[in-house]
Amino acid sequence: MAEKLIEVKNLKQYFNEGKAKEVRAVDDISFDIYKGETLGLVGESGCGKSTTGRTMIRLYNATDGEVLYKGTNVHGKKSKEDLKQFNRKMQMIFQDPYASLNPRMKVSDIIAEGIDIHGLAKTTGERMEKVYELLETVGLNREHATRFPHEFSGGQRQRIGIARALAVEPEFIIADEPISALDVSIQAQVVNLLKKLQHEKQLTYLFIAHDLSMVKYISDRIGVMYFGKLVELAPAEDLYRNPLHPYTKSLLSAIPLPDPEYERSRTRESYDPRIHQYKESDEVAMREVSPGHFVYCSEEEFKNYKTEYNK
Amino acid sequence: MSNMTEIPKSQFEPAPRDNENNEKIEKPQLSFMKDAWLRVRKNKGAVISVIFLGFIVLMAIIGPYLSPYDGTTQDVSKSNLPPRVPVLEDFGIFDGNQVIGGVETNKYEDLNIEEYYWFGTDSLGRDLFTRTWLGTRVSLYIALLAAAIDMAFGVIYGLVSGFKGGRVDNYMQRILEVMSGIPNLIVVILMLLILEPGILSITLAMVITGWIGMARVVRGQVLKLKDQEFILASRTLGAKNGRLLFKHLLPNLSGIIIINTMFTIPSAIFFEAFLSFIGIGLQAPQASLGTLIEDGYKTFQFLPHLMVIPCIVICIILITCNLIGDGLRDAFDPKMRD
Amino acid sequence: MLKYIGKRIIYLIITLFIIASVTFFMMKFLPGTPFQNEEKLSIEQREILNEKYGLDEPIPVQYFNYMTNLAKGDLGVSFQFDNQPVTDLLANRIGPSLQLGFQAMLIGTIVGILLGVLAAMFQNTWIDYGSTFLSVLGKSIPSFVLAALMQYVIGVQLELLPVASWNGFASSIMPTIALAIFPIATAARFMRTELIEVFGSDYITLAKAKGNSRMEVSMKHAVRNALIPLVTVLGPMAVSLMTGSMVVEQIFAIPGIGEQFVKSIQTNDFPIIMGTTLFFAFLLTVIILIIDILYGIIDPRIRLTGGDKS
Amino acid sequence: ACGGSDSEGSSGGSGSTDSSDKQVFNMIETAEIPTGDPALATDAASFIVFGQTMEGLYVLDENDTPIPAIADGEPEISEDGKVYTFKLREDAKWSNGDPVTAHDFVYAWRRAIDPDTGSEYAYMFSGIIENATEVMNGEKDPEELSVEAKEDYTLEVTLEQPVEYLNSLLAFGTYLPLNEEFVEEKGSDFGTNSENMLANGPFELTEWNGSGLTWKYVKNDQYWDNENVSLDEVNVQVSKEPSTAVNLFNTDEADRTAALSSEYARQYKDDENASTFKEGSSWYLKFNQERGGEETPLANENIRKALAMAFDKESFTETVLANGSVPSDGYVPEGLAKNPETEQDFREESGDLISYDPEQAKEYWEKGLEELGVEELQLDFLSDDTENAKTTSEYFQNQLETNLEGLSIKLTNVPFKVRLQTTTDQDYDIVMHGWGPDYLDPMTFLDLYVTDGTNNNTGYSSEEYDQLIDDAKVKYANDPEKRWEAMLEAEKLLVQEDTVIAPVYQRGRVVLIKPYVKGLEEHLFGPDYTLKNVTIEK
Amino acid sequence: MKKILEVKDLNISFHTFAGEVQAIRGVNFELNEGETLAIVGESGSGKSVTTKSIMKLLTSNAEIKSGEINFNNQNLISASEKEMQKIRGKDISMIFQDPMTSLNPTMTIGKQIMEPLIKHRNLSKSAAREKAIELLDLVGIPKPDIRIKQYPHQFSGGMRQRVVIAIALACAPKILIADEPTTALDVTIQGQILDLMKDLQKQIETSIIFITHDLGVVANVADRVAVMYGGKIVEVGTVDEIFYNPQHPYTWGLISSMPSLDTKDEELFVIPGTPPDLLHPPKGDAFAPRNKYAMKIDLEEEPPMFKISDTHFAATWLLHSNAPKVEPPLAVKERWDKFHNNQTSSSDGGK
Ligand SMILES: Nc1ncnc2c1ncn2[C@@H]1O[C@H](COP(=O)(O)OP(=O)(O)OP(=O)(O)O)[C@@H](O)[C@H]1O
Ligand SMILES: Nc1ncnc2c1ncn2[C@@H]1O[C@H](COP(=O)(O)OP(=O)(O)OP(=O)(O)O)[C@@H](O)[C@H]1O
Ligand SMILES: [Mg+2]
Ligand SMILES: [Mg+2]
Repeated sequence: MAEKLIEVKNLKQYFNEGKAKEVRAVDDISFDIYKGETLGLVGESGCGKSTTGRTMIRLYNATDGEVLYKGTNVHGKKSKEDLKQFNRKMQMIFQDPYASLNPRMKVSDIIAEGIDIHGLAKTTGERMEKVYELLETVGLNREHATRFPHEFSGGQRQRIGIARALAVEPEFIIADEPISALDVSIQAQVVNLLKKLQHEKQLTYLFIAHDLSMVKYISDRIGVMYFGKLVELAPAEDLYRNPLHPYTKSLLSAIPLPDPEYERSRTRESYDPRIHQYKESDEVAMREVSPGHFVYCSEEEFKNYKTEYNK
Repeated sequence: MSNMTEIPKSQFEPAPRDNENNEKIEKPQLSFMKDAWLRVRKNKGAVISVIFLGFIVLMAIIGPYLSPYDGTTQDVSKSNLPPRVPVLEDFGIFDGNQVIGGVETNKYEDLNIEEYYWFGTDSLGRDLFTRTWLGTRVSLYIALLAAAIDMAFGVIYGLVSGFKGGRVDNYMQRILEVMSGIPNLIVVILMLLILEPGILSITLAMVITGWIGMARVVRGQVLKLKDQEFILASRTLGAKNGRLLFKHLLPNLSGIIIINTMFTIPSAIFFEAFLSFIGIGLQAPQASLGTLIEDGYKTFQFLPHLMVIPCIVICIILITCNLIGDGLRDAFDPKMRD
Repeated sequence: MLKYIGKRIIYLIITLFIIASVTFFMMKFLPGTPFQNEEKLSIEQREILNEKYGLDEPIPVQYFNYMTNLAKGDLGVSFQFDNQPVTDLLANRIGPSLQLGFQAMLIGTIVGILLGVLAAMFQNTWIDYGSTFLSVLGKSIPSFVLAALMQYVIGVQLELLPVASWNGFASSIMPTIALAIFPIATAARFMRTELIEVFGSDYITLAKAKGNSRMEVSMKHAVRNALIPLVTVLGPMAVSLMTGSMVVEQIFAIPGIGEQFVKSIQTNDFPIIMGTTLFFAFLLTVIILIIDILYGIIDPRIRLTGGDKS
Repeated sequence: ACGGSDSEGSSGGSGSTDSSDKQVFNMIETAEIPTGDPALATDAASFIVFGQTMEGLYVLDENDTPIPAIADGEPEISEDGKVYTFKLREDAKWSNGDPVTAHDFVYAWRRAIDPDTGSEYAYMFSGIIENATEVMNGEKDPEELSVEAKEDYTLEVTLEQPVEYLNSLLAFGTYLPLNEEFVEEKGSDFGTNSENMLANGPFELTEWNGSGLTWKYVKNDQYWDNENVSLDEVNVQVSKEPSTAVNLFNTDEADRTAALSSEYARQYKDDENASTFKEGSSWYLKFNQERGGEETPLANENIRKALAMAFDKESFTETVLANGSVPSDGYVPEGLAKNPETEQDFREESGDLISYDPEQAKEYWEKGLEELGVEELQLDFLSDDTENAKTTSEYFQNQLETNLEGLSIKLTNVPFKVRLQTTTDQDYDIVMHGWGPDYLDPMTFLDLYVTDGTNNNTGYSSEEYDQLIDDAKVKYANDPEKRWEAMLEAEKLLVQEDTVIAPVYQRGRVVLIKPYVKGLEEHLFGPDYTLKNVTIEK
Repeated sequence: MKKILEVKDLNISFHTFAGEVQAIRGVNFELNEGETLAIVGESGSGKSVTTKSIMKLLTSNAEIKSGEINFNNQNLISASEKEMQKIRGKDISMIFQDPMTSLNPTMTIGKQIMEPLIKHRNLSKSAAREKAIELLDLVGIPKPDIRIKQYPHQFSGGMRQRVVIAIALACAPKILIADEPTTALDVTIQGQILDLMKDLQKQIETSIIFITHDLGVVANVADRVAVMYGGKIVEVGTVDEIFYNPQHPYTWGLISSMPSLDTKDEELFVIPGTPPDLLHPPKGDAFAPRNKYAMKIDLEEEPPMFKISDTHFAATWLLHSNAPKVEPPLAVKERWDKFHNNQTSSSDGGK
């Protein structure tokens, strides 16, 4: 897992910059994603998870910072051809199974859109072959190709969305809350599918979600975001076992689990950002508490975290 | 539960499973439009309206050929006759009787006129039946033309404005604001004075400000749609603007475009009638429903049929268009609006 | 808020400036002179008159002159009504138009809203169909037909109200009704659509769940929310009522501005055309501004933009 | 006719229990008063107002004959017929009490002709009064206009050349006197509302705000002849909608309507309240012989004659217009002028110059087509969008196309201003044209068609015609009989021989008037009517 | 324990343009005083319709085909609109899923809270205001006296949901129906709201029907749980019975498709297929097509409710004496084991 596929460096995304209603949706975050891994991104609603994902895939132009894909900056000036190539390598799966499929297009056209744009099929026959193949890959069947999105259930739609992303044979997929809008009983279908595909096609994922149990299940490493900042980044197990940042702790303490006994005994911790009491002089940054486990902290906190971790 | 034990054991064998059918969709295939049509069909008002409107359109096409008279032949000796219809006259209606100055007269009998004018005749003795349908034809033509131009222009403007967004949108909106600040009647009247009079210039004059509404609606919808995830998805696949506009946005706008057009048609017809009243209508001998009503209106106290008949036709067109528009809106709405 | 209004006023001035310019140049395309007995004037006479009224100057100069006068609030003098300043003419004529427009607007929106509420509350019953039919019918009959019919039936046959002329409230009743039909129809249809949508929203269900009766739910909760989109169409509607009432004004012999305006166009009375256009445009933009402010009053979500967000 | 009825007339024939003895007359007009300044007035509505509120040297009597008003009897005329000396009546007063003097005329006329005033009727002086043309064109000062107040009540007017019809001009609005002090005091506000006006006639205008749809005339106590005025008050309501006017009349809110539209005239023509009057305007088709520098088919005389004979004027006026208009076979309208010796009407004497005759028309048509070497012709028919113009056009289209084989007519209905422009540009084939008199003499019609006349616009140019007109104007200026002859000949040449124009009708009007309204005088020139002698005999 | 509400054999259909949607097909349950009953089930299974029918707030195209809803010895189905208006907001009140849309955007928060107070408690305006401030304070909104004059858009999502709760609690109702009250909220806020509801329940002793499809939430709040599928309740029992001894294959699916914090590499259990089409409900068990354990009889006959304990029932033929014993998914098995261990160690597993 040594090869870095993606490096995000000091990425910033401000909306309405300079205006009164400026929103610092993503405020100077850095992290790497290794080839073949799944990086989970969690955090409360509105903390900038989607924006991070969308900026990485160039749906937004970054205010500042860079995103390196295999060492080349995605956000730099690029030729049309480069862009096209890049569009094939990085793909996205969206949250809302209803809004993410064009209601006026047939499933086959939706899935084949990438094929059409990139000219991946020479004949219509070949195109349809690919569509059928993709449909079967995501567990649907051929007859579905001629149907319209509104005839499908949420889980099926989400799989169509996955098929669409897979059509251009990407290496890296950003999954922005792909299961949040699905029924519990359907979520597993999608998660299983994503896992299966990762194995088969050596895919790399950025998995955005707020359901921590699912994130933990699917991710190798997890980043926790709070108000546009990445506050903790660690291997999944490590994060759950040794959460260091108080926000992470509060988040973990709040996850409801399907276990009445546990629920009866749970205590929630609340997080108040004021507890940090950073001083002007403090240099607040990501620091590596143990190998691979980063926390956003000041020098002083860093020491405390270290001792706490090693306990 | 009493008979529970009586269930044979064989019933408890695993059911035969066909995994193939797991994801099967039972319902017959339905395209979006078909689905909408099904909904419209449930709306009685809209269905009846479609039938009525269809009838009017049909009459506008074939009506003028049904009557033996051609609508332009004048015979001033047979002017201003009331309606008279062959079979109905036996029932005491449409028998050519009219009351003038409190006295019931029958001009047909007085003047020994053998012919039957179903809708009567106008002041130059022309057959009103033929003229009504010719007028309907012209009115519909104007309305359709106006709606088509409105549609083309408004949709493009709205699309560009909404899709480009940012500064372009801002400027285009300012332009719209200025345009809508100009009272449209002024523009229409000035245009009609400047342009060579005729159907086309009337239509153009009406369209000059007419497209603004369409542009607004389309822009609003585009703004809403362009951040939808399916557009983003297409972008991440590397789609160019052309594709986004024509493959994704336009088809999704079709609903509101159709609805809006359904409402443009009646307002164009209505506006043309209004223009006739202030004397800047069509060129003679062209007649539209508007000019017919305006003509008839002058004498409605003595010769009501001259006004009432075209009035009924215009009302039917306007009412049906509105109801169909409503029906369509209900049909498209659940998915289109929020 | 003040900043917002200031900004809007600047827009308003720009808009008026553009409209003035566009109209000015458009008018110059009008055929013929503004002189009443044009036909009887010799070429020389025309030239003398043109000189007197500054119409012989190059169009850009005329434009510049007009604009500088406009900036001073001088709209010039009418040709049709010799020596009458356009401002006086507008002042004389605008009263009845505004009064009628206002009355029609008031009645139109109140009756229209009621009809719309009834239709929405009893959706898909005969009340709904009746109200829909009435309002569409009202929209479908040309206003001159309706006005003339009313005048004949109510004024001549029944002698209930004065046939025409403009003195006192009684003489404004029929024209008001004739004008109000359109806003009634528009408001009713708008209200119905919006209300039906509002009725489907969660907060209405919650209002019902509190134990409110249908009427209370409609009146206390739904109507105000459904009004918001209606407010946007009220502006243009108000202006078209006040200005587009020429038909009704003509039929009921009301000294209003609409009827005057058509005539000024037909007689090339440039100063009046300009003056009236600008006035209409001003009215329109001001009403739109007012409506935007009104919007904020009805919809608290818009009220506090940019302001404090406690 | 009612001149004899003294002030008793007001109470006479009462019968009904008039609570107040006030004589009130309610009437309807079709247009607002555009101005109260006689110099600026151009249209019927204003001239009607002046007809009631002001008097010039002359006024028209019920037979449209000019009779002295402010002038005290007939003037003294110099030998050469160029210098007129008027004695003015000394009892005439303005409504503010000032006397009406010769200075008022001098002031008013000089003001009217001053280019700074911008009078559109200034040309009414041109060619009539000495130096008028030069003043009008800014070459001389207004003071040089040859009109002088010799004494307070003596006015001397020098003409450019003898003018047969001077009296009728002196009755015209532009020749009215003005009170200098008052006018100067009001400045540009003069005549902009009833406060800013003075009357010297039977009535004063009141309650007119400058653009309103209602106003009043009230009896002018300062009027020199006010004993003979029996009306106390006249209420005027403008209604542009014919149906509204009729409705007001039928509900007794009005005692007289303005001219009815054709539709109403047709219905009411046999009504007991209907009254028909022949107006002074003549309507005819004008044929353009030259368009865009090229001869049109209408340059062919046979084609013109064919067209002029190919429509049924009788049934046109009867069924299409039906508003009291009468078919006309000549150019100069009936009732305008009489033979100075025989008193015979010009129209009557001139006779039917060209009549409806489809057979003849066909012959001319075929001949014309042959000469042109074509079988078919397409011609534009230009017309207003007023005066039932659309129906009119349709009627003519139908008539001409039916009677003349191979003819197709394309209709263009345009607003008045556009029609004028198109006519001036000679960008038409046939136009429906109407002309009203500026004074009571055939010349007001005839001189239109001299070569390059401002309103010729047909490309017609005939030395013979020019000569006849010039003779009538100059050579025979002092010889009424010869002059008359020349004019008769000119009309014949214009209509019958050259058929430059095709007469259609003389316009008439039908109004509804209550039978108890007596003594209303209608005119075919100047104000449409005068109310001085009206009495209400309920 | 006293029954406060009893729903018997409820059948509800919707008349739509496509035909009759049989949304509720024979639902039975009861609610005891002071308890929290959670209803879980996938989207479209009829949770909301069931609860809306208790309030009689169904849309006009709904038809209650049969059944009884007994509250306070009164069958609400035959109650008049007037009577219902007295019950709504006073005896039974409701909290909706989306805090963003369930408050009237053009009315101040205060007015919205005061409304039921004035209506049902006949309080004067000022008294109602005082009470409203009290309520806001109770649900933990700071500076309630200022907040009361503000509009919903000035509140964050979590605060709005508290306001909605305050409205629902205004008249101390006997039954509180909460239809997915926390689905739209963040986990942290969700936790606060859940705690708040539990607190308040203790204070005013109300019974709660809590709808959700989040089993974690159910585990947290519920005393008893009803599992719905395809317009029916397929399993009902105490929270421990449902979580540790589930019997219906659908419940198995629900529980085991959620990864626990230590599931890692094994595939998640999946319920394949799509929910039944209620326009044409299948013959037999509606769940059968998606049920790995389906038997022939499932395709032909609907299973009755089998009793597992006094409080625990499930509608699956697997509980029939003739049915073969099947192996539940691993996760369920682990739970079973835990349950049986518990059962043997201590006899009272419930509260
Ligand atoms: N196009 C935009 N313009 C302005 N602000 C935006 C835009 N998109 C997002 N934001 C703001 O940026 C912040 C981060 O939004 P983002 O959608 O990334 O959050 P998120 O973590 O994905 O939340 P969720 O869990 O609700 O999806 C929010 O405050 C949001 O309001
Ligand atoms: N107004 C309606 N018209 C037609 N069908 C309806 C209507 N309301 C609900 N239904 C149908 O009734 C069934 C049950 O809906 P219900 O809203 O109770 O589901 P739910 O279990 O609450 O789902 P969710 O978890 O999505 O809220 C669904 O199939 C739905 O389509
Ligand atoms: Mg997001
Ligand atoms: Mg629900």
